[in-house]
Amino acid sequence: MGVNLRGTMFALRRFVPFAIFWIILTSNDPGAWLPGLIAAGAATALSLHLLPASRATHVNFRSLASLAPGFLWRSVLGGIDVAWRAFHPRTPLRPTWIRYQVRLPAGGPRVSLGSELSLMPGTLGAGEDGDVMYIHCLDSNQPVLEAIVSEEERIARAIGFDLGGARD
Amino acid sequence: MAPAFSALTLFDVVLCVLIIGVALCSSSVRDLFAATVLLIIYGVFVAIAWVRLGAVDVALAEAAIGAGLTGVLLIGAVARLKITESPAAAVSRWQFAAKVIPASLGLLIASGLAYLVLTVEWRETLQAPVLANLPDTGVLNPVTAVLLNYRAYDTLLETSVLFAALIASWCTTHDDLWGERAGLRQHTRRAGILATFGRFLPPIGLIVGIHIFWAGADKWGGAFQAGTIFAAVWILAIMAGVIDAPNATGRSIRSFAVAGPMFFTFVALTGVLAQSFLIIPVMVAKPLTLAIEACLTLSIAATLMLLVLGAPRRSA
Amino acid sequence: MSVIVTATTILLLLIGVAFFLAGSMGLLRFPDVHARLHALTKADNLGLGFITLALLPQAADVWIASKLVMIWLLTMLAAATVSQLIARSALHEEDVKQEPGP
Amino acid sequence: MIEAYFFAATVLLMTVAVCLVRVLRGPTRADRMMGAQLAATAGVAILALISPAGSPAMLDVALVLALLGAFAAVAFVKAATIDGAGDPEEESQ
Repeated sequence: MGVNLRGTMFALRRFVPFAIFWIILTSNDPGAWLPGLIAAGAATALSLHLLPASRATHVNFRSLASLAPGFLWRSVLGGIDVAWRAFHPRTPLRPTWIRYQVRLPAGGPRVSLGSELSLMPGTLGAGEDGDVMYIHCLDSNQPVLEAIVSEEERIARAIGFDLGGARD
Repeated sequence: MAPAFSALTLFDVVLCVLIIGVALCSSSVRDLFAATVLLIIYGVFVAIAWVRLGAVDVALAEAAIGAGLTGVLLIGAVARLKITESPAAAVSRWQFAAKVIPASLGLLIASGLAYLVLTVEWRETLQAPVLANLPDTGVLNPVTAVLLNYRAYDTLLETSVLFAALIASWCTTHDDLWGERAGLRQHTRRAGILATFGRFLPPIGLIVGIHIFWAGADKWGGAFQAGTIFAAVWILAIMAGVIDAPNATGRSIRSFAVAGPMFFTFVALTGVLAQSFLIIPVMVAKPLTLAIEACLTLSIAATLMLLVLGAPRRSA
Repeated sequence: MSVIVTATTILLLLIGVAFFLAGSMGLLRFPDVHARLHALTKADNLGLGFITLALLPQAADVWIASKLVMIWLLTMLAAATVSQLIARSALHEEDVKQEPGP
Repeated sequence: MIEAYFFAATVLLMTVAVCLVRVLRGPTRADRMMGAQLAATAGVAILALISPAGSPAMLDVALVLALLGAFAAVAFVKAATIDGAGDPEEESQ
């Protein structure tokens, strides 16, 4: 029973966003609610098949929403930074690579870290090798390492993951 | 009323110039990979052009096929060709002819069409009768009505052609590989970027596809567009190593591929009992059309997916 | 009031287009694959974001507005993920070995 | 306002046109691929900008492009691996 209830909760946590997505797609047409039920149900089933619910996929939407403004602001800074360099007559770049020991669990969290870094000023995620993430930096003078560490900590907090205990 | 030269006209002119420019670049560039990328960009531009012409159904198909699936197919094809650049010195007379003949044929057809379009007097089009008889078809989207009712012949034959293409592609399978999974055996890093992407995006694509299918009955979209979207996310999940590619001997994938043409043919034949071949009675038009559309969507999705993956092969 | 809305829309449009221009400039002017990827990923998605913002006040209803935001988020998600794959695909041994890293 | 949208959309078309230089010149395939990525993102923006002049259906074209625009790049990174079916992340350094 307890397992069933947890399973239902996991399914609902995916069903609701999918249903909202459907309602937005159809401009909340009441005639589309029935196919919407089927669509969101099918998407939930597919999603649970491809990505079974577990601790690592358990995302707290409220803390995720609290991340959004800061992330958007940093991506604006990232855009301005790269635009300035692109328009500058001498394109000031001092490219370098960083090999970063990731502490986040593999899968979604690490991919989001890479994606967010790719939108932030001066960093570009380039995948991993073991637990080492390759990060390309546009300018070696920028304080990128601090930015990477704090971004990783923010994501860890959002998914309720303890970074300290992750490594031996 | 409207100014002679507005931003809308400017946009349309620039778009037309770019479409022709990209088409010329794509067909004349020597590097095959560049030509493929240019063709993808061409697909994006053409989708925009269809939107500007008000043909949203066609634009959806072009966006899904031209900018999406064709890119996947052609990039895979280019990767299999070992020689990508022909040496500059080896331009023989025959190679030159091989370029000139299709180019002049294309020019001839294009100018013939342009002559027809510009000289024909458009006194009466089929638009009025199509709209007048729309209630009898069971759907409100005139494009779907034409495809599944007025010109059902065309659509039935088209889906059969698609199915025939699939069989032809299966025929190229090497004997000892028959019964293996379609295409190469895909492998990815566990929980890597590609695998995560392939687990996350398909459900979203499924909802978008169902939306396009559902809207196809009454507004825009339809079986072909939705089927292409399903095929694309299916291929993504396979390329990401999340699910296995099906094999041609599998019973479920075969019934998927054949469902559309078979159900369509069944309806066409039962029409004979009522009135004549391929007649959809008005009373059951809506459920029947939707059922045909659903079966066609499944078949198109499965067939396109299998065609893009290709016959089973072993990595060298 | 509507003057302010119009002015804001035009300003946002200009910013959005400017970011797209920056993306193209970066793609043309930056010296190597990875630097160009920076320009493409950051500038273009931000440009699309500003254009989405510019379109929001003109949207017919809240659903159309939400759909615009969805389209932007979907593009950004796909582009940011795929840019990592392209970056990795273009990564060669000698690139990373030159820097000891932290 | 529609006029302003179309002006913006025209400039975006030009930015894609400028990038054709990168597609033609390369030098690597990844460079050329980026041209397609840019065209997809700009295409989404253009479709969003010209949709107020037509029907909301046009936004669905933008949605499909947003969903599928990145797929060609996925096919590209897969094709660029050693056996053509791998994952760039797998290949050990």
